[in-house]
Amino acid sequence: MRRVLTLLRGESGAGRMVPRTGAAATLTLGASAAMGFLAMFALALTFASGRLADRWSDGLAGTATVRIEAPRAQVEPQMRAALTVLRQTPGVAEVRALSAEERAALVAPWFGEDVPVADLPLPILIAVTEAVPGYDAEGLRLRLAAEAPGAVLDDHARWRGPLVAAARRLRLLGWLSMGIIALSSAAIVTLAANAALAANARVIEVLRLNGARDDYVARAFVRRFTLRAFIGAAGGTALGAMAIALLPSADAAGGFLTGLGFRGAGWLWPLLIPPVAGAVAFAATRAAAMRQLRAVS
Amino acid sequence: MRRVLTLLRGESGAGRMVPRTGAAATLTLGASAAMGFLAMFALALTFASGRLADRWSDGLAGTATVRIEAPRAQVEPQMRAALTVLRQTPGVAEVRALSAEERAALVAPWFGEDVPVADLPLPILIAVTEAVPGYDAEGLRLRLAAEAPGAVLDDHARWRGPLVAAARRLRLLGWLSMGIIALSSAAIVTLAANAALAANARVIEVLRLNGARDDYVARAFVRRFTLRAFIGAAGGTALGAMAIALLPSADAAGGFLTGLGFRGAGWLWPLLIPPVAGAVAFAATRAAAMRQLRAVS
Amino acid sequence: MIELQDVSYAYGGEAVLRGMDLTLAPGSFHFLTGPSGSGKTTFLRLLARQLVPTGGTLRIFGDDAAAMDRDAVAGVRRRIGVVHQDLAFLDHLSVAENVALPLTVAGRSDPEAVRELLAWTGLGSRARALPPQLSGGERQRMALARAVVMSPDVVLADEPTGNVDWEMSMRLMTLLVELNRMGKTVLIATHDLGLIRAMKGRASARTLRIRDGAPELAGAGL
Amino acid sequence: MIELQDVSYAYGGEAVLRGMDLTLAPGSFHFLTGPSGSGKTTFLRLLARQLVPTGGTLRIFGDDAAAMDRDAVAGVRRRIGVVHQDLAFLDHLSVAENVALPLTVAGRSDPEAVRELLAWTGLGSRARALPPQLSGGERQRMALARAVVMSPDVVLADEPTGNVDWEMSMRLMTLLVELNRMGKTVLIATHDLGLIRAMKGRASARTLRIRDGAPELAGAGL
Ligand SMILES: Nc1ncnc2c1ncn2[C@@H]1O[C@H](COP(=O)(O)OP(=O)(O)OP(=O)(O)O)[C@@H](O)[C@H]1O
Ligand SMILES: Nc1ncnc2c1ncn2[C@@H]1O[C@H](COP(=O)(O)OP(=O)(O)OP(=O)(O)O)[C@@H](O)[C@H]1O
Ligand SMILES: [Mg+2]
Ligand SMILES: [Mg+2]
Repeated sequence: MRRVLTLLRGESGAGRMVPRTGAAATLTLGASAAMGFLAMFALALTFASGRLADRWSDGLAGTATVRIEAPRAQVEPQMRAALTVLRQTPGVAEVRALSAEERAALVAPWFGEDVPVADLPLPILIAVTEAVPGYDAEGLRLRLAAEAPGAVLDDHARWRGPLVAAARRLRLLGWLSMGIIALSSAAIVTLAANAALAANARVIEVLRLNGARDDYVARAFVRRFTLRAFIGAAGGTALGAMAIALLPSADAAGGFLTGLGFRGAGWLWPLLIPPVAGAVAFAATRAAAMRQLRAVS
Repeated sequence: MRRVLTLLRGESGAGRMVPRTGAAATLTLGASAAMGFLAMFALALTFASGRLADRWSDGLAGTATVRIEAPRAQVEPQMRAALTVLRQTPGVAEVRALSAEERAALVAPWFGEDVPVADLPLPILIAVTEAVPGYDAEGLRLRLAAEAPGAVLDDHARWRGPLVAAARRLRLLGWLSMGIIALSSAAIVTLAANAALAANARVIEVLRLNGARDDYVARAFVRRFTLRAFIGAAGGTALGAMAIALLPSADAAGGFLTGLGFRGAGWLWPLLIPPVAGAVAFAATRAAAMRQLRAVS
Repeated sequence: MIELQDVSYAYGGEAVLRGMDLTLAPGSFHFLTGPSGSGKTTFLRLLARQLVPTGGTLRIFGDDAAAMDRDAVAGVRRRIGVVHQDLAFLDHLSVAENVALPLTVAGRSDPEAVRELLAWTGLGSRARALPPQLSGGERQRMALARAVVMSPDVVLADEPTGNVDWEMSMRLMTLLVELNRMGKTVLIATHDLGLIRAMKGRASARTLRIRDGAPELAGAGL
Repeated sequence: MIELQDVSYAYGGEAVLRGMDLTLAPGSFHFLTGPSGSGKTTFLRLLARQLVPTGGTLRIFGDDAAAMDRDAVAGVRRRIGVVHQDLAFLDHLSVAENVALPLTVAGRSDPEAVRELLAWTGLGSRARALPPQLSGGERQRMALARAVVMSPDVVLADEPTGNVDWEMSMRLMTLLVELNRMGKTVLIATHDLGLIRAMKGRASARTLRIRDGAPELAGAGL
């Protein structure tokens, strides 16, 4: 850390020793910018898939139904018992017995719109909305079995299973692509630093032959190239952020699948990209400079 | 095209003029490799999201139900009429009237497992499996209305809408990331070509001063660097393919969301990455070589 | 062969060379001298079409230097061998390959000539070394060998003996005198008046001295 | 000051220099001569600790050259000014900044010395130019100015006058003689026997000639 600080304070003298322009400089800037841009998109993608996964599992996990299967005489007391149990269960946000119309709507796809509700022996259904954090499904089942033996809790696990798996997998893909882009970025920035240092091999030799200490030479290069990588990555990230902000908003179009983009504090994450690029460039340039120096007596 | 062929045939003489090793060579190889690797993953991601989108929309679009809502006496003849219409409809793969047990299973979530099927006025349901390409839903509705007025076609559009929108958006994200990675790759390879050519500015000057024609110089560099980009990208793509092949198979885990990976002929797509990288390097190197040449008399 | 009519050259600011009227006849042998910074290298760069006159008309082998296209320039360079003062080589190629470079880029090959020139300049045993592994004088000899390997119509040498000892200087000069006897045009830029005096007897050399930005024939006093 | 005991050096194969026993006393003035490729530059590189002897013991300012760490080497180089035969400069810095380079890397600054040296070497008007915009001789003068700007204890000059005219050579030599009078040690590698003869009268210079891979004192005949 102290080394980084010394570096950023820098020495105006040593800085002058490194050429300001040229293909090596452009390369470092450009590679960092492209990588910042890519990382920005990867980050957005990761967040989007994460949000999507959350929405799928949360949206489905949040609702459950309790069905009362009991002889006609016991339906009413068991429903009341079940409601009491549910209202006392921590993690349950809302409990509501469905009206006859609501129950009819549920079966409509199978019986048609004008199903004769009254004629059907439709069971009593109670909609349960889960709070965050949710309830303990097993514990709830046990209590219901004890106090309202005809009450069956259906937490839609059957439907949820595959969707939750899909959401997890999507989130995994997001993080995977983020990791791969981060690795490739580090590789590219390292290669760029190496090429830039190699292009400056003559400068390093001349400095050394004129009595410069290794530290002086390394610091001059490390400072210049770390700054370049930082600035390049910041530019690329800003460009990426602009591009993402300009994409048509997702909620307007679909609502189900969230679009790219960050919400609220999520916009703070991209701020990490430039320092990380700078840190990679710092390490890569220092290693490359030391390697070049070792080639000169 | 002819230019590319001349290029690949190449001149052993001119090829020798370009240094074989050094940071410029490593950079071109490495940048192309990283980009091939990234592009491979982007391609896999695009395919995966495309497949996922297909599965969502197809899987849901592939099934429909026809419900017969008619006075008790007409149910039987209308069912037969509907079956006939359905069997004659192009684009319908399979038609099957559901048994009483199957119909009971459909409503089980709402009524419980041991629903008294016989007692329920469960309507007749016909499962329709769509072929590829599918049928014309509007035309089918009209024909059913004419020949079996009690038959109601439910193609689940209500449930499908948001999922199809989500699938489209996911596919879009896939292509978007593919495009962004392609653009960044082109930018990086171009920058690498520029840096490599700049590192060889002296070589170009010496060649020119010793009587070499522009074409000779450009061809030597273009050939060497195009090959390097091609080989680098091929290596990166191969690495990416290996990594993807080694990822745990998706079908085993979820089944709903497909994993990264290519199916059958899909594996041919990555074969495009190295030639595209080579083409980008070709254009970039030629432009850079010409620019360098213009700086020398 | 090479004609200058009121040629001038300026690197941006004031002209370094100006009002040059001169003809290098085929088969002539000239020394070019003048203090450091007087424009000797600039003059040679004009003749080799590395620089284009900023004023006047320069004709190289009959063609106007200002009107040549880039392939014509390459063609001219195959007929003019140059020993550059800064001796630019391809550091990844061997000494022999560097000497053969003008042949190679012209699509030709003449291993015999390369071998003989390396032997004459005392580089026979260093043929496989890389240029950075040579001493300063060895590099200068290599540059001369490369300049004459195509047996060009004109040889321009910029301080070709600044880093070699007297005996080797004489040996290199002999090579240029031989070429001149074969009808080649030779021009040697040097500040070494001793060298010029020593050669006076061996070749019908004339000496140009840059004065007030233009080379003029030096008197017999030199 | 600089002592060699049975020092040898080989670039991989056969030794270029061997069996060297020699002491460069403080305040001495030496010329080093020998044919091209005999090892003059190699010898200077050993003294400047650019190369480490492959045999024998070399002591620079009392320290064993083979045992120095890299910072000690940088320290030695601040006390030894070198005119390299290949004149390496930083092409993105001005002539004045290049001359000031040894001061800058040592964290010092002496604009007065830089100005005076540029004037003496005739580069006053070119102080803001970049090195590639100089003539060959101008670059050589710049290298000499840089070598002496720190007023180092030892000055090693490798063919410092190969590209400059006689008058300028004398002017540059005067600079080195002045430094020697101030007690600095001076060693000049050159193949130019004329230069050595001309200086014999002006400084108590001794001449080393490389023979059989080792510099030995040349007789008065030179
Ligand atoms: N880096 C190197 N690798 C291998 N051989 C080298 C290297 N540098 C020099 N040599 C060889 O060592 C010998 C001595 O070289 P050196 O440069 O010391 O000669 P010199 O006396 O300075 O010659 P000159 O007067 O031509 O400059 C030469 O034969 C040269 O080819
Ligand atoms: N690229 C350039 N840009 C600006 N000025 C230049 C450039 N090249 C040379 N000059 C200047 O032009 C003048 C003549 O340079 P030139 O190299 O022709 O001299 P020269 O006679 O060859 O000298 P020397 O004997 O030192 O080699 C010098 O003052 C030099 O500084
Ligand atoms: Mg010159
Ligand atoms: Mg030497």
